[in-house]
Amino acid sequence: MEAINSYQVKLESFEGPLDLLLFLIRKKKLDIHDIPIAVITREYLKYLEKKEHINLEHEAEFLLIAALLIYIKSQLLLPRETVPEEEKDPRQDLINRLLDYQNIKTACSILRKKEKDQMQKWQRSFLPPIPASHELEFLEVSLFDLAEVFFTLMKKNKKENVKLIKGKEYSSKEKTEEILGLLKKNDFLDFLDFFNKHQYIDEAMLSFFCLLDLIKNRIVFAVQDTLFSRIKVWLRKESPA
Amino acid sequence: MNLNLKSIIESLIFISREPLTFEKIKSILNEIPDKEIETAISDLIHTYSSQDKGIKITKTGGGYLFITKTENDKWIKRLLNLEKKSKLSPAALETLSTVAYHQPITQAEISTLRGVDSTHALKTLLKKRLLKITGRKKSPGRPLIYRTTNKFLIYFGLDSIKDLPSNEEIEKILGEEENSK
Amino acid sequence: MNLNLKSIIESLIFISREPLTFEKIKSILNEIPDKEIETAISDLIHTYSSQDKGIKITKTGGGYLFITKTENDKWIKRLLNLEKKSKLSPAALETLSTVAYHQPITQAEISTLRGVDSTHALKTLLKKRLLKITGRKKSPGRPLIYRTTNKFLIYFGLDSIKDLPSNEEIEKILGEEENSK
Repeated sequence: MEAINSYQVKLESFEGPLDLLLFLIRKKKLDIHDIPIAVITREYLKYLEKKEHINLEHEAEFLLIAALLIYIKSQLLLPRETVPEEEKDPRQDLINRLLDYQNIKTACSILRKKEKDQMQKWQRSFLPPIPASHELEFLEVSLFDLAEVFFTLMKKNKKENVKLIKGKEYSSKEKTEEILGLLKKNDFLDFLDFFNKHQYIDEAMLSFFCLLDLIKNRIVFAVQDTLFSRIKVWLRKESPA
Repeated sequence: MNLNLKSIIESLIFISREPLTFEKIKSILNEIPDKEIETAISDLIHTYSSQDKGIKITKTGGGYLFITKTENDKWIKRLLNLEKKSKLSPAALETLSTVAYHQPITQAEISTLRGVDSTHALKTLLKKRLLKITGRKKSPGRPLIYRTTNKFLIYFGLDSIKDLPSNEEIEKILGEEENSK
Repeated sequence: MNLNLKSIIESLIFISREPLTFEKIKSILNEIPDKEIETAISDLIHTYSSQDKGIKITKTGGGYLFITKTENDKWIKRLLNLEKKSKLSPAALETLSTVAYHQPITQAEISTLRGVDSTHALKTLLKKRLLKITGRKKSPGRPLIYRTTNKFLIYFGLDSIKDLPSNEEIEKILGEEENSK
């Protein structure tokens, strides 16, 4: 008789429920192509019961397979009056998954050997001395790099409060009229204040260009008292309305 | 033309940080017949194949690369002051192997095949550039799809994806395990 | 001791980031008489001294170092140019990603988003045909508008620009790290 504590392996040492199932199938010397569901379910549950409590976040997957096993078992036990010939074996999906998983697992063991072998071979990670010293780093990029770079940039910009929202179109005519309206109302405009009031960078830039146009066309004039002091914009009184 | 092809190719493979492909060699040495380049490469590999050499040329990731001799590993570690290179975690290796055999594949498919959520392992592998995202699947939700990279091949010393352990190899191992029960 | 000194030293010089000094070699191979090390080094240098070799060992900066043969410089430059052409710099990648997610976009907008002038990166990307100019914006100065090309989509395996990974998808992949910090 096999005692329960002959399984000295902890749940954590399995990569997942399929790993545990494969282990049990081997342990019990079962045929993977024809799994006795009752046996494997009992073994599997026995294994889970040994855990004092299941960490739902990390071990929910183990419970999911437990539920699946119980479901398959109940399907097999259902009395049927007529058994359609080509009816699918309820175990088949699980068996296929286990076979796929077994292949992956075996490939892993081969790859692990190759990894070990490769680790004893060293390649240079640096560029040896070369004639032309124009070295810049050049990369091979994938979609992930592209997206990661962009969203990292956006996060940085968010901190610095740079915004650029697409979709809204500002016409320079409207903007010019807005500026002239403000000038008529307020006598003068603090250039920097006005610029900073804009929520979106493209609108701010548009305002900037409109102001430049107004200055160029001698409709307004800008005055800076001393270097680095604030720039004030005034409407030229003699300008045509 | 009076070029010392073997010498040139030796310099090129030496200077390249990643496996130098035949196509690249060809495009650098334009108008040299394939045959001559091939001969020069195999001559070169032969020169380095002696037991006495501390470095060799290997074909990996679709190209040629200089690497050190396995037996000298111990001394290199002393030089670089390294204990050991770090292995992939079991979860990362399993995820990598899943992608390798089932690519192109989505995250959900990987998790189904492994029976566990694979987000964290995927991140590690993307960061190590052993996996890459290469577009979206044409299915509902249009999930992102993953593939192995050239760095994956080099990491395991494979020349191409065809060099992955074959079904026969896998079955042979499974058979042996069966018998050893 | 039965070491293949010559082979070990060859591996060490190859893998060393800087000229490998005699003292360093000696400290790695402790208890080997100076005389034997000296012989191995000079043997090794001799092996590489033939006119036919594309690489040789030189003594420089107080140590030993592999360098390529001067006569092959021309070919090495071709290789480096080729690699430059087929790959992106970090600045180009950042610019490309900005255009990809914000197109249609002007140069000034790109520079604002990146916080640095992007003229050079834009030029590179236009040359690589990953970006194209598709007109001018109807705003003062009528700046040029940039968009990604079809080649861009093919390169990244996308059907359309709408298939670019979303912020949520990238966050999901990268997220775990932040939580575990």
